[in-house]
Amino acid sequence: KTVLFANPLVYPSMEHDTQPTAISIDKDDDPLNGVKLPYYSDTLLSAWPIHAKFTLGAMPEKIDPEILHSSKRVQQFLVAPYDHDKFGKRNVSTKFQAIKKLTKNGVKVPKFISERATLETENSKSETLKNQTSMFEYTSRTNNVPNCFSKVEILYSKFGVDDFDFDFYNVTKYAGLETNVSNSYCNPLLQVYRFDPLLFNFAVSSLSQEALESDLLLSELGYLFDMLVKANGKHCCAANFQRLMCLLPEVKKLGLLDDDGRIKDSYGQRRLIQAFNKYLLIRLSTDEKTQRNLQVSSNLDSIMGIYVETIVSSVFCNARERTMDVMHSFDIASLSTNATNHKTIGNSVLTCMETCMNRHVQQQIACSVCGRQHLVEVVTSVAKLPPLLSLNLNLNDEELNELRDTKGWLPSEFYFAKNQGRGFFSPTNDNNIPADHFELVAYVAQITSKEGLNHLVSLIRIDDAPTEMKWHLFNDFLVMPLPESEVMNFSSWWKRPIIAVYRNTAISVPFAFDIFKRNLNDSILYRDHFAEGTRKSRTIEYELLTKEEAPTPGTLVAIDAEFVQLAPAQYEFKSDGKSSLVCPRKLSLARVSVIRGEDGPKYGVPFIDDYISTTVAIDDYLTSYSGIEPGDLDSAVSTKSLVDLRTAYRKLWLLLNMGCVFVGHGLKSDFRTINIQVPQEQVRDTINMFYLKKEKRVLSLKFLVYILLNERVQTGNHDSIEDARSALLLYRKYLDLEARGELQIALNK
Amino acid sequence: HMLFPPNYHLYAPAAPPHIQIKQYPNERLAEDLFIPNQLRETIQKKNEESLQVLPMSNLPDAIDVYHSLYPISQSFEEGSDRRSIIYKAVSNVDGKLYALRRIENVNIPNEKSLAPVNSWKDLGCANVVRLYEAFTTGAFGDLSLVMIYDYHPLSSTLMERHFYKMSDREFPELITEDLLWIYIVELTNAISMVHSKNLAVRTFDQSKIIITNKNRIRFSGCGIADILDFETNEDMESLQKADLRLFGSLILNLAKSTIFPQKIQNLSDLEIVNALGLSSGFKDALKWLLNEEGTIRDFQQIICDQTMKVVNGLQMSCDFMESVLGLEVENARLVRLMTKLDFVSDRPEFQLDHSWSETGERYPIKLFRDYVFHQVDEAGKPVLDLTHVISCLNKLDAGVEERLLLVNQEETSCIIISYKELKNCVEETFKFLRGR
Amino acid sequence: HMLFPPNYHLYAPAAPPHIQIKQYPNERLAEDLFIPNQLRETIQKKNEESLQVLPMSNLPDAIDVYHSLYPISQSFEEGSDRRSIIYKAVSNVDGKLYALRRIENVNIPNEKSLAPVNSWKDLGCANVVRLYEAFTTGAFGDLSLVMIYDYHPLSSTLMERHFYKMSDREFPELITEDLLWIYIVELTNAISMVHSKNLAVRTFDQSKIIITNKNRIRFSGCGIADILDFETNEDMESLQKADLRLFGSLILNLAKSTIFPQKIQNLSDLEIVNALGLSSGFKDALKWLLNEEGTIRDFQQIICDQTMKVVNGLQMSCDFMESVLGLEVENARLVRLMTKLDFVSDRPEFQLDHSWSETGERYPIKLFRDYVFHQVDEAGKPVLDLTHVISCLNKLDAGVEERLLLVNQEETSCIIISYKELKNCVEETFKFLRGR
Repeated sequence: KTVLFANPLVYPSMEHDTQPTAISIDKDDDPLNGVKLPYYSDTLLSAWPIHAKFTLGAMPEKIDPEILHSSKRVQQFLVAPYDHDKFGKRNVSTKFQAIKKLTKNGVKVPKFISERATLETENSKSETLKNQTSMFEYTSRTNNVPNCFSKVEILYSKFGVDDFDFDFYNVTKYAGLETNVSNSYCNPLLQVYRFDPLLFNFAVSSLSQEALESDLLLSELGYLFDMLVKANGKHCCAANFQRLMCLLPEVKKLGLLDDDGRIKDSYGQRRLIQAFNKYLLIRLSTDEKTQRNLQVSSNLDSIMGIYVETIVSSVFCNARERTMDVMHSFDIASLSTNATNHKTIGNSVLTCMETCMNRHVQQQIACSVCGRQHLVEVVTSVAKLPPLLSLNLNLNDEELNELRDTKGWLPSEFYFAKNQGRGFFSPTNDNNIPADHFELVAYVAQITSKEGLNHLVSLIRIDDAPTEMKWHLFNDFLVMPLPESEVMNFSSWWKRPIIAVYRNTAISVPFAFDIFKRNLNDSILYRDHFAEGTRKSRTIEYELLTKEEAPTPGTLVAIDAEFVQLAPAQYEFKSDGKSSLVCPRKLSLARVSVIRGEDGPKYGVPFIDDYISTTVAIDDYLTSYSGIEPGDLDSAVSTKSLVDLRTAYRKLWLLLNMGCVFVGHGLKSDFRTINIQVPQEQVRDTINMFYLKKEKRVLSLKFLVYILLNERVQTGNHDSIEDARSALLLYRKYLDLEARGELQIALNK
Repeated sequence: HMLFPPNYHLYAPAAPPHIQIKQYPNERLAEDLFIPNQLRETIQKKNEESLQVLPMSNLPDAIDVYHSLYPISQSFEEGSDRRSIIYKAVSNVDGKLYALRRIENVNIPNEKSLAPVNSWKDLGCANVVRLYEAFTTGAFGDLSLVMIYDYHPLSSTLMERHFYKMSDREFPELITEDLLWIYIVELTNAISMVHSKNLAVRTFDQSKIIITNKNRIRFSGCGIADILDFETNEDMESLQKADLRLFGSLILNLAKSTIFPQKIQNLSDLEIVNALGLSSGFKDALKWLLNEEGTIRDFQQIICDQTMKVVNGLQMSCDFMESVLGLEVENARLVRLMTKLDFVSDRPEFQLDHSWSETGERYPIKLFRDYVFHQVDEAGKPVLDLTHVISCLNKLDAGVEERLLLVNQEETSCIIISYKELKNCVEETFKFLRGR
Repeated sequence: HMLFPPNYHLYAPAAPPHIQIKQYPNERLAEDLFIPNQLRETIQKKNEESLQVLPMSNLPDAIDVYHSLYPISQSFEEGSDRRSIIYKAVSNVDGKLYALRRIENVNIPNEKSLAPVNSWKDLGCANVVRLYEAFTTGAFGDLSLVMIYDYHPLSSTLMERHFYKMSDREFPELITEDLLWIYIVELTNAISMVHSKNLAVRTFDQSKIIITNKNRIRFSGCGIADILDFETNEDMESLQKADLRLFGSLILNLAKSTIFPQKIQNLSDLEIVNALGLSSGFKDALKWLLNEEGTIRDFQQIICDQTMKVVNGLQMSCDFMESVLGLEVENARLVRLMTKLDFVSDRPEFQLDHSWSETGERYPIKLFRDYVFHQVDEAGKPVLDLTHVISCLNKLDAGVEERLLLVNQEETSCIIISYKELKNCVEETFKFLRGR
C-alpha cells in the first residue's frame, strides 16, 4: 500500500535569489550560476544555430617568413611592415586544407601511368592539360613559392619508379634528372655544365679514348652528358656518376656526400654545392691529365681556368717573387667597408669581383732572401679570365636579402679590361675600348619554401633552343622555358642565386654531340681486360669479337643483364592494411651478356659475358633470379671473369654508338640499372612485342619460350646468356609471326 | 504572476534525433563543443528541484533547525498503516539541503532507541543514503519520528521506475540482465559495508531503494527498522542472514518482470529462477542467495567478475565526467577572460585619449579582439566560428608560446606576438584599471 | 511580488543551497581518484598541457595525418637501445588530440605485422590506454614505428612516481598498502579484459604504466610487443600465464619499497613477501600470483573484497564530480552569449555603417555594452563587477521585460529599452552577419 502523487508537483521557482551571490572575477571557485537565469519563454539568445558547422584539426598557419625577416623590436613588441597586396586582407579565416599527397599548392599529382585509363577521353586530356598549366606557373598569387619552382617529388606505385609520370613535368627535348639518387643536390650544376658547348665537348670528347685503369669522374660526366642528349627529353638518372662519387675517398673527406639529403640549413646547402663546384672542376682537370698523361695545363684549364698572378715584393730588400696559379671557379665574398666595419655587397657583383680579383695586402714575413723580418706587399691580380667563368657567390643570408633589394646586382652582361696590370669590370662599354664581353648564361639558385625547406635549381640559357624563350628552368626532372625577365628577377624572397656562370661572347662554339666519334678507340671490344685480382684460371663462356665483326649501324645483338640488391625496398605500412613504396630497392649490375644476333656461322654465340667486380656491401644476391652466387663478384674469391664496371660499360656504350640494335626481354629496366639511354630505334624489346593490351599483362620470358618455341628453359638459376639467346629466338619468332600475320592468333592463345 | 518550470527545450535547441546532420570527423556543431545537452538538462533539473518552494502551505515553518519543507514523496511503512512522508528541507545550521523523513504516530519510549543513528552516521557507503540524525517532534500535530538524510534531487524509487507508469513514460522501465547485475553489485557493496559495521539492512522494500542517477541505486531507509524495532532484540547474525534472503527475493521480484506472469504462476521460487530467460551465471547467483548458503563475503566471490565489470564501467563514467568537467571548468575561465577583455576594450573614458588604446599593452589587445571575433573569409564575408574563438581564448588563458600575426586596421603594419605576451598585456591592463 | 521561502533571511552562508557541495563523511574514501579540493586545479592544469605547442622545432610538420607534435616523454624499449618517444599530436582528420609513440629503428617486414592493432582497438578497458592505429614512417630520418594512442595530459609513469625524485617532490611517492590494493584491482581489471579477448599484456614495465589521475593507472604500451615480436609465435596460453607472473613481480617490486633494502638482500621472492610489513590478505594474494596458481579469473575471486571497496570509492568520486559539474552548468551558455555579443560589436566593417551611429537601430547594443562592462562609480573609478555582468547577461539571454536606462558617453542622450528589445536587436544583427 503506497500512495504517490500522481504527477510531480509543479510549483514556481524563485525568480531571483534575494541575496545574489557575489561572484569574484579572480576566484575560479565562485560558481557562475550563482546568479540565476530568469524565466524565459523564448529561445535563449545564447542558443546557437543548429546547423552551424565548424571545422577542426587544420595545421597551424605559419607566419610568412618575409614578415619575420623584416620585423624589428619597437618598445616591447616585434613590429613589421605589412603589405596588403602581398599578404592579403587582415584576419582572414583560411579554408581547411587536408594533409594529403593528392594536391600540392592546388596542383594534383599526376596519376601513375598504370592508373591511366586505356582510352584518354577529351575530358581527361583537358584535365591533364589544365593541371600541367598549373604546374608550370612561375608566379604565385598567394606569395608562395611558384609551382614550377617548388621541390618535385617522385611517388612510387607498386610498379616502381617507371610508373611515375615524369613526362608530365617536362615537354621539352631537354632531359631532366631524377632525384632518387645520392647527392641529388648536384643535379642543377651538372645541367649547367651540360649546356656549355665548350665544357660539353670537352667531357664527351674524352670518351673517344679509353680510361680503363682507374675510375675517372671525367668519363662518368661524359657518359652522363651523352645520355642527357640521347634521352631527348626523357628523364635521366645520374646513377653511375654518383656511384663513383660515393666511392671516391676524397669526396667523403671533403664532406660532399649528402647522406640521403639530411636537412641542411640554407647556408650549409649553399656551401655544399659551391664546394662540389670547386671539387668537380679540379677533379676534371686532374682526370684529363691522367687520361692524356699530361703534366701541364689541360684543355679544362683553357676553358675555365682563371689565371691569377701573385707578386710578392718588398721595399726593404730586393726580394721579388712572381707565381701564377690557375683556379677553376672564383669565390665572391662581400666587401667590408673600412669605415664602419659593416659588410656590404655593394651595388653589383662586379664591384665585389674587382675587389676580390685585385688584392693588395701587407704581411710581415721572415724573408728567405735577406734573412730579416720585414713587411712585404702581396699583390694578387687576375691575369686572364677564361671563356667560361664560374662564380661562387659566398654570401650569408643577410647579404642575400640585401641582394634582393639591389636591382641589377647580378648583371646579365659585363665587360672586362686590363689597365696597367689591373683588371676592371664594367657593366657597359660606352667608350668601346678593347675589352672582353661576358654574358650571364646560367646560374644555380637556392629555393626556400615557406616551411623553410631548401632545394636547388638551375636557370640556363640554351641559345639553340627551338622556342622563343631561350632561358630554361631545370628543377630536377621538371624542365620548362622561362621568360628572361623572370629569370633576371632577383627580388623574390624565395630565390637566391648561388653560382653564376658567365661566358665570353667572342667564343662561340657549337655543340659537337658526336665529337667522340673522331678517332674512337673501340679496341676493348676485341680484347679482354679483367679487373685487378681476378684469378688466372677462370671459366669463360664467350668468344671475343674480331675486328672483322666490328658492329655497324643496324647490327643485331641480344643482351641480358643480371642484378644484385644493394638495399631493399623501403615501404610504409599502416595497420589498416595499406602500404606504400617509399624508396625502391637499390640494384647494382652484376653480370651482362651480349650475344651475336646477325645471321651467320656465329649466330647466337656470346661475345660479352662480364661479371662486374663489386666492392660495396651486397644486401641480397637474388640468386634465384640472377644466378649470382655469393662471392661471384668478389675478385678475391670468384671463379668468374670479373670486370670493372667502367670496362663493361664502355663496351656497351661503344655498341650503342656504333649503331647496334639491342634485342632483349624487359630492356627498359635493364638499361635503367646499367644507366644508359638507348634510343627507341635501337631497341627491340620482346616484352612489348608480346604484350597483352586488353588484359594489360606482360608475359614472362620463360612462359613465352615454352609456349611459342616449345622449349623448356633451364628451370635452375637464371643465366643471362640463355636469356639473351631466348630473347633472340623470340624476336625471330615474332618477325616470323608478324610476316605471316599470325601474331594476333598466337597472342590470343 | 505565475512562473513555470524552465523551458529546457528553448535553452540550447538541438536538431531532433531523427534528423541526422551530416558531419565529417573533423566537423563540430555548436552542441558538440559543450557539456552534452542531456547531462546538462538533468543537472539543471536537479538544481531546479532543489530550489522549489511551496508558496502557501500548511506545513510547519520549521522542524527543529530544518525549514522550508517541500514534500517529495509519501509511502506507507511496511506492515503498518503509518505514513512515511519525505520532505526536502533546508538546515538553518549549514544552509544545506536535506531529506526529512517523517514517520507519523511513532512512540519512542526513550532516547536510547535513537542510538542506532550513531552507528549509521559514519557508514560512508555510496549505495546507502546517508543518515545524519533522528529526533521526535510534535510539530505535525502528532508524535512523529523525524529522520534526516542526504537529499538526492530528482530521484525515484525502484518501485516507481520498474513497476509503475509515470508521467514521462508510457511503460515501466524494462529490466535487462545487465541492469540486474549492476543492481546486484551495488547492493552487495551496500550490504558488505553494512555487515562489516555489525549492522543489518533489514528492509529491502522496493519503495525504500532509490535511483539517484542512471543505474545508481541506494538504500534510503536505513536506520528506520533499528529505531522502530529497538525493543525486539534479534541477534545480528540472523538479521544479517535475513538480509541475504531478502536480497534474493528483491532480485527475484525484479527478475520476474522479464517473463510473462502466466508462465510462472504457482511455481516455487527456485522453479521461477530456472524458468527465467537469463544467463546461467545469473541464475546460479540468484539461487545461491535464495538458498542462504553463506555470508555476503562469499557472495562477493561468486559475483567477482561482474563486480570487475562495474569497476570498469565506473572508471569510464568518471572519465566521461572528468572530460565534461574539463570543458566546463575551461568555460568558467573563458567567461572571466572575456569579461576582462570587455572591461578593458573600448572604454568610453579613453575613447578620446588615443594614447590609451594605441600604445603600450592595450594596443595588441584591440588587434587581438579583431583577430578573434571579427574574422572574414576571402570575399570579406564575416566568419562566425565558435571553435576559433574558444581555441584562441583557451590559448590566451594558458599563455602558450605560439605566435600570432596581428595586423592593424589600416593594414600597414603588424605585430608578431605570442599568447604568453598577450596574456601579460591583458593582466597588466586589468591591474591598471583596478588600481586607478 | 517576490516569492521566497519565509526564513530565507536566516541563511548563513552566501551560496544558495543548490550550488553547495557535500563533503564526504570519510575524506579518505573520496581521495581514490583525486583530491577533492584540488579537482578543479588538476583539471585546469590538464587543459593547459593539452594546449602546449613548440613554436620552433626540428620535428617534422606532420607525420601521416598527425601534426603539431609536442614531445611529452622518452624512454628506452625494454631490452634494447631503441628510443621510444611520445609526442602529443593533433589529428588532421578529426581534430582531436592523440599520443603518438615513436619507436626508432624498427624494421617491419610487411603490413601483416601491424595487424595486431585491430585486436587492441576495440578493447574498451578503462585501465588500458586505447590504441587506434600504427604505421611505419621515414619522416624522422630513419625507419620508425609509430603507434597512435589516446592522449592523457599530465600523466606520469609508475616509475617516475614511485622511484624518482621529480621537480615537485623531494622524494619518490611513498607506497601504502591501500595504494597497492588499488593498483592491484585496476591491473586485474585490465588483465581480465585483455585475456578475455585472447590477448596478453606482455609488458609490465613500470615506464609503460601511466598514472592519469591520482590513483588511476593504465597500461600504456599495449600492442608494442605484438608488433615487434610478430615473428616469434609464442602461444597465447603461455603468454597469459607469463602475464600473471609479471604482474606479481611488478607488485612485489612496488611493495619492496616499503621495506629497507638491507633487510631483504639475498632473500628469495617468497621470503621477501613474508618479510613485508603488510596485511596477510595482501601477502596471500601476492604469493598466489608469484606461484602462478591459476587464471586471472581465479585471482578476481581472491581480491573480490578489495574490488568492492574500489567500487564504493569510484561511486563516491563520480558523485563528487557530478556535484562539481552542478556548479558549472551555465558556463557554456555564458560563453556562447558573450561570443555572440562580441561577434556583433565593433566590427571594423561597421565603422562606416549608418546603423551603428547614434540614430541607428544597432546603437543600443553599443550603449548596452557600456552599461554592462564600462561602468564607473561617482569618483570615476571603473566598476569591475562580475556579478553585475552576469546578472545583466542573464537577463539579456532570457529577454526579460525589465527596462533599462542607457545613456551615451557624452551624456547628451539616453534610451529606455527593455532586455527583450535588446535581445532582439542582437539576434537580428547576428542573423544579418550570417546571411550576408
